[in-house]
Amino acid sequence: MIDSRSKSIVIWAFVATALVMLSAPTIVVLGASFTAGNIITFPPDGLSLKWYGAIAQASDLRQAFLRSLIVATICTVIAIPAGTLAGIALAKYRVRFARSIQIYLLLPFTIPLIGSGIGMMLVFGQMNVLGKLWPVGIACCVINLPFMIWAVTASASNLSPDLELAAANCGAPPLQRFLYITLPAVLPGVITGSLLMFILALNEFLVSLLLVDARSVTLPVQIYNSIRSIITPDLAAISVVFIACAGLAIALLDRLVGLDIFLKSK
Amino acid sequence: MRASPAAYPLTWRVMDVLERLAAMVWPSSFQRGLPYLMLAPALVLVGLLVLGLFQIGDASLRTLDTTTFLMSESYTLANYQRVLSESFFATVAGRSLIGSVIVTVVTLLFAFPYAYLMVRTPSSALRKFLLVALFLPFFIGQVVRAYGWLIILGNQGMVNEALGLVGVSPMRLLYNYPAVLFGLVQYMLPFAVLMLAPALTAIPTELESAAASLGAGWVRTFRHIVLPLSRPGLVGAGLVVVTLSLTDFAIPAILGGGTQDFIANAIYDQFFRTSDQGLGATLSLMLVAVGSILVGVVFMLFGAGTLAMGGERK
Amino acid sequence: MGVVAAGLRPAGMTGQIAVSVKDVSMVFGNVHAVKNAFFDLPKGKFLTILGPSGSGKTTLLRMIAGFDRPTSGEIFINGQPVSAVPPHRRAIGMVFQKLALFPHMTAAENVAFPLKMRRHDARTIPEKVERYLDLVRLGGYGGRRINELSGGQQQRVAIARALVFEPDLLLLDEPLAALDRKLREEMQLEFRRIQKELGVTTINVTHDQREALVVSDEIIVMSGGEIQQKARPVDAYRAPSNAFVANFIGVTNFIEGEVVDLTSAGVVFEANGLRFSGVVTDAALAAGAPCAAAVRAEQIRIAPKDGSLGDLEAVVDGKVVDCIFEGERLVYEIRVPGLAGVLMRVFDHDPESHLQFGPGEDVRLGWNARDMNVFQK
Amino acid sequence: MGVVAAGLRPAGMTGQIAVSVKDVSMVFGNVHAVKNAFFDLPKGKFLTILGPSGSGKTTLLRMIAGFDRPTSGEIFINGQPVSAVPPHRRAIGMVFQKLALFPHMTAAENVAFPLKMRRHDARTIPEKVERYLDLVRLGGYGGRRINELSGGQQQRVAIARALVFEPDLLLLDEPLAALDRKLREEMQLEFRRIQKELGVTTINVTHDQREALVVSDEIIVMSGGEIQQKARPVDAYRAPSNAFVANFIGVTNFIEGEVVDLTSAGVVFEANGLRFSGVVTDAALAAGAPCAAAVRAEQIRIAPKDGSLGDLEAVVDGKVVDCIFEGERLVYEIRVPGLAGVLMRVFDHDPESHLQFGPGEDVRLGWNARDMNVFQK
Amino acid sequence: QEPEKPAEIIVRAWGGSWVDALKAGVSDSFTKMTGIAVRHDLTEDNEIQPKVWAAVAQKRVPPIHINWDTTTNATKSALRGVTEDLSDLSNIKNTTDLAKPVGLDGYPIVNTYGYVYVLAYRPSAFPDGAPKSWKDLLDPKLKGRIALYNDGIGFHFPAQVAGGGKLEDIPGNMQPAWDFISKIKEQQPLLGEDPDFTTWFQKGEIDAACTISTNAREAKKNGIEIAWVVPEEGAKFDTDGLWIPKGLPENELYWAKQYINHALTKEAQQIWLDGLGLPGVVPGLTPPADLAGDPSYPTKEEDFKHLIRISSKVQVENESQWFAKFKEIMQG
Ligand SMILES: Nc1ncnc2c1ncn2[C@@H]1O[C@H](COP(=O)(O)OP(=O)(O)OP(=O)(O)O)[C@@H](O)[C@H]1O
Ligand SMILES: Nc1ncnc2c1ncn2[C@@H]1O[C@H](COP(=O)(O)OP(=O)(O)OP(=O)(O)O)[C@@H](O)[C@H]1O
Ligand SMILES: NCCCCNCCCN
Ligand SMILES: [Mg+2]
Ligand SMILES: [Mg+2]
Repeated sequence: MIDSRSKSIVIWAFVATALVMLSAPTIVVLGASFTAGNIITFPPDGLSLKWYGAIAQASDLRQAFLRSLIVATICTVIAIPAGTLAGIALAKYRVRFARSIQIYLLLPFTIPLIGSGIGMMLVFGQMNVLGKLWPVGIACCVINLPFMIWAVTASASNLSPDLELAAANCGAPPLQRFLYITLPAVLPGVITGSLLMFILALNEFLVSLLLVDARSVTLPVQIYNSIRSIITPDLAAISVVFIACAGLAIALLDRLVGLDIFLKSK
Repeated sequence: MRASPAAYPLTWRVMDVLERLAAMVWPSSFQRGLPYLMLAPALVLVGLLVLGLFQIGDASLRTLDTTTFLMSESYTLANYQRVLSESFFATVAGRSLIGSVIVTVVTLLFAFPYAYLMVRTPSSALRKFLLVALFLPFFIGQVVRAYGWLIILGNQGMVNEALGLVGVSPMRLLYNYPAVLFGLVQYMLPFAVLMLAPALTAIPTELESAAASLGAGWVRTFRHIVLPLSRPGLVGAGLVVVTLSLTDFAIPAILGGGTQDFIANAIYDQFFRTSDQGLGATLSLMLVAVGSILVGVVFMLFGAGTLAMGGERK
Repeated sequence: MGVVAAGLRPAGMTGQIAVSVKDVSMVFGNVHAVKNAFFDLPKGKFLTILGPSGSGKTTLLRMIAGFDRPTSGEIFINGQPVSAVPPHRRAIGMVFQKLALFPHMTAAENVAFPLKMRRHDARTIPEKVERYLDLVRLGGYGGRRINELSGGQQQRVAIARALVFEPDLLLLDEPLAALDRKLREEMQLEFRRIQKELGVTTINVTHDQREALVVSDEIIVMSGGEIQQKARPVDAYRAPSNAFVANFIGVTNFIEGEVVDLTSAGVVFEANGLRFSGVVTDAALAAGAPCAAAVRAEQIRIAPKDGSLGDLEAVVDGKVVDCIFEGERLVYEIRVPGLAGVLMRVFDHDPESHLQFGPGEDVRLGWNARDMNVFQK
Repeated sequence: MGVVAAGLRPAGMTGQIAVSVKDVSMVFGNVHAVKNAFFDLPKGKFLTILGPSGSGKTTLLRMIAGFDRPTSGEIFINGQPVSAVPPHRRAIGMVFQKLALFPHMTAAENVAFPLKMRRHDARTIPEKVERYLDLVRLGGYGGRRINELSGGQQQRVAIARALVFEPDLLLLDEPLAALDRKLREEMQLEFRRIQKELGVTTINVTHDQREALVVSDEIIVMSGGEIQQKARPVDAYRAPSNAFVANFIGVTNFIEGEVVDLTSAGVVFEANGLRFSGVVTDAALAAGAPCAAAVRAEQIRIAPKDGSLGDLEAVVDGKVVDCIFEGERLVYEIRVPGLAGVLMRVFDHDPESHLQFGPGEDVRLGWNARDMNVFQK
Repeated sequence: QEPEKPAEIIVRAWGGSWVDALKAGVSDSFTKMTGIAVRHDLTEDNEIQPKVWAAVAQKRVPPIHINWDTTTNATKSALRGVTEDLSDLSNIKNTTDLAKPVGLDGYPIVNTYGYVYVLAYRPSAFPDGAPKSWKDLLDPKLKGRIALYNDGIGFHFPAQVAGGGKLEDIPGNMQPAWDFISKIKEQQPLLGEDPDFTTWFQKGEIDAACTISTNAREAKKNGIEIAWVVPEEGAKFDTDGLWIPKGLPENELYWAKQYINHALTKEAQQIWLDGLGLPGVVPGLTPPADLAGDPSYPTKEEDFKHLIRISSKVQVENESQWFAKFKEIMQG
């Protein structure tokens, strides 16, 4: 399609602005992490890997990162079945009170995180499970669940009901029908959703703050707590390590399923 | 007699057992209940929040006694009265509401062309680049990101320095209302783009060609064709952006320079600074109410958008 | 219209009954999608349900497949009520209108799926899959993903998948509608071949009359949810039971008139002052009633004005309005003033005489009384 | 194959040229979707581009519409290069393969859209919309939403929308492919009627040979991105320029052999020891070269074994393999042992003789030398 | 005999130089002495409070053993009854008055040192010499270049004086303070927390701030150009303390108490408070060299004359309102 020049200009103007908006802090932080100086500056004040050395030494950071990974994994592992089932149910079936259920399922977004955090602190407190990591994982799952549900509905609504009937016709009983046909068909949505859930859980701070104790701090909480007087470039270095992990994960995802799935509702 | 494993693989045996279990747990005569069974885990998970809301609801009906720092034994509506009467809360609520609406509009304004280009570009390299650019900011914590902004937009930051070169004296670009809105837009942009993309993908390119052949320039094609047809995406993305920015805490705290509190910041203060859980609970509940009503109104006016793409239902 | 389908059932069928549809109706809200459908299908036969869009074909097929339960009536497969068995326990192969191939599997995986689900001996599966892919002429394509196959190839995968587990019954819902003409006509012959080869009882749904005629042992013509006729293709074409069927199958010209005389041997009717005689297949026709007489475009002979048409019983004069070249034949559109200006379509198949008459020319048309079917109007 | 399209242009065309395609090619990556297309279309004519799936029809049409820029070559509309004007400034009406109706508008709003966009006098718009909805026989349907219309009705909305602003040029991309046979054949005639009524220059894309023959003034046959032939329908059918065209249009039987003698009057070739003569429209045919001779199913006469076939020049004996009832005609599939077992298809149009021969019966086939086109192989 | 030793005890502390000092002065030597590891929980004091309160209310084991807290916050917890009594600690008798919480019975908390909310400034922004009065913050050239804590803590009382009011009127009439704060609001101050101030000084965003001397001193150590004064109106003096939440197992409570007891030894105090640069509650500590004579390190009676001390009871009972009022002005 031949696009008019003015259309390209306008669209690119918006996109370029958006790109700058999105990436500027990342680039600055990335550059600053290699500074040889003691403060985060850009362009960096000399080049060195000393802050990477510093974080490599910090075992508490490593442990916190590990815990964050665990929390994010728990969150994702719970979100996948819960969100997938709910998304498919909402997209494929006529559900009574669907609108109310949707408002209910959006509660995680309409309740401020502090409210969610306090609420869950009290609930988990009552259950006497605070201090463990799995409640944090569940909490991260709950507060971001709408993303998972949304991603799955977006895929599932384009799923033809004939596909399941065809599977039944092929002799597949209900469970295998679901596992072998329905699930693979909504897989792009499930992957998109899981990735978002994982990332968001990895970064979750406010709610985790209320649910962890000193023995179970996660990385974002650890970072927040450690900057009580002065912010040093080790934080930039941590961010870069994070970005590198993310980049790796994204590259892996691209290899496995192709990034284009995010753009398809089918 | 049992067939050999080659004839009857292990996975089949496992599946047969699972299938029998599933049939026991949920006999096919319960078919009608199936969607509700499928919704159950999500409903239960969100139910944790609802349990929390009950606790918060209870607290909202009690006042703080500053001689003992305990909550009153008896129930009262005093907190609600305070919230509704003190102008401070009205200021903060107004700022959050207006802010979240502005943020939603601006975010969608930028997310739309971004998603459009990402979906429509024939170059898969560009598409991947745009997608990666969307995800990476997630990985820089709020605090560090704010520091990044300080380096760029601070009084002695890169932008002001650049402006200095053309003789403009440094100006305050951070720690005000626009900075908060800007931060929220930046934070929300990836979510909005990701939610818009499937909706835009669903619009056939041919409709745009058709509009062009019928005499519509691209602007009018956007206005009359693409925009109306991407409504499910816009509604879905809009709902997410408006609710998340309305209830956000971190960005007003970090980029507002302390003077641009949103409701969530006021709630934080009550819970954490003045130990007045009653008042904090009241504010939380009212925010939930406002948010849910907003969502309900949007659902009524525009449908549920991509949050539950209508599709062909069975 | 409104022939009682039950009355059409061939009496004293010998073969075993595979499908028995007993007075089945389906109502959606206020839409009566299927009304009192009643027929039996013997084992090994190929039945086509033919009808225009919205006539209830898919609804009927889905009930036979057991996907939807009839509002009233009952369907039996091999003597067992369909509803007694959950869909996945039935030995029914189905090809869906939109194919419903599993997009995340290869062609071979699609074909293997029913075998795995039905727990055929795992060691024999690859060999069976290959055999059926060969059968639909897709040997060597097994490894392709569905979206790497052309429309016609996808079609054939769907057929292989429906056949591979050797179902008792094969259901086809307009499986060829999406293909282009050339490919569609090839696939119709393919269907015929495969069905004969395997001998599987088949019900096919289509709105393509040619397909119905070419592939079927029996045709059911539906309209508005009702079965209009059930007959062998030749019979449905030669002896349509009412005007709808006559019009829907073939290119048909209608002359409207009033019945003058009705005997067992035939009918005489008057149209615009002219008298014609014809034959009756419509049980509802009555003396003195308005009628519509149908004559096929290929049954009409065309001759020059005042020319001779031999021993043809009905002869009218007309003027050529248009002549449409269709390659293997020419279609004349001829206005007949003697019949209140009715427009008649006539085929000219003879390549020798092609383009003999041009628009505006006066011509003479004639046909045999036995080629004219007279129906109640 | 590989006729130079330029050579096919009718010399000394009188009418004004509406569309001029000058040596246009389009390359996608390593796919040569259109190769050196070269033709002119006079004002007011109806041109059909016919070809199998993937032959480059849509690509060519989109370039004419100005949606894509040719890799090389240039297209002129009314003497102006297409690329000089952005799509929305052109007076081109287009009906898309998938219709591309605006689903959020009613039928009337869809039709009104081009008028609004082109800033026609707002007061006249409702009246124009109504007029064009009437033209496509949709009067009274204006208020319906697109999804409340049947496929055929949607089709007609798309046509009204493309015509309502009185474009200089109408482009149609397989607009009938999705319709069922009966409706499609009706719509083909409708197209013809409307185009004649308005006199708009039209380019239609299809893979349905019947449609091409029925509606067009001119046909371009494409294959593999190349124009194979440009001719009037009758000429394309009667005198195909190569084997591809002969095979793609009509039901054609091929006999393969070797050219024995090639004169301006005709060609003699040998197949399996038998000699046949035929006519030549393929410029590439050479003496001594392998050839393929085509004879249409309707040109072949069938007679009982040892029967007489009058003065037909070519006669062979065969055995009926299958006879397929198509209603208005019967198709015999006949195996000819004398021609290395080639399977020939023969139409029997005469309702009198229908079903005269059954499978297994020995028959005799014959045809005229002038009905046999011989092509390079 | 001594109860069983836990593997570790958790002490909530402020991060950065604060926790470094505690570790060096108290925790490390405690571990050396007892073999019990000390884990520092760096949750903010404000944020740990509801967690501890909820734990006690739900009768759970609290998430920390010892809370290092502002005296005001600690007093709230004490009033709520969630703190253990520390009166029986042997080292309490060696402490000055400062250690004793005001308005509370016994020692539900014990104060460990005092600190001052000074006026920190960037010398280059004050070419005519250090600011003398809080009113100097009203200088138009400082518009947009000053910072306060986001609840105004540390600033309410000096503002009362700078606004022409009397300290005795606190809490009855604080209008002068609010009037002065409203004027400051016109100066468009930034509001933040400890790390913000450091960052802002570092990045040239502000020239003056009301902050704790410790933060200013830490910033200076990191090479940031900064100095501080106690202006003529005075500066708020306050204390921090240590306390133990209720609900710990007996043995852990015992060892938590031992930790606090250890924190009150002269040796521990000397190192800890050298790190913080603050005066302790054990007599005979030596001020760090860089702070000798510094007004933010009061040692003698007269040093305290420049400092504003308001009883923590008054503070505790009214702080919520003060914070609310401050917010109302600043968010307007
Ligand atoms: N689920 C449904 N709810 C309401 N009406 C329905 C439903 N399914 C079908 N119908 C209606 O029942 C009638 C028959 O539909 P059906 O799909 O059986 O037609 P069909 O003969 O298969 O047509 P086509 O050739 O277009 O596929 C139609 O009028 C249709 O609108
Ligand atoms: N955007 C594109 N990128 C790459 N290849 C393309 C593109 N568009 C078309 N092609 C290829 O060019 C060739 C011609 O395609 P085109 O769509 O013109 O065929 P067509 O004749 O319209 O076929 P159909 O009848 O199936 O619509 C095909 O091989 C197709 O795969
Ligand atoms: N004694 C250390 C106090 C540090 C408290 N920071 C001040 C926070 C004001 N909200
Ligand atoms: Mg159907
Ligand atoms: Mg095409």
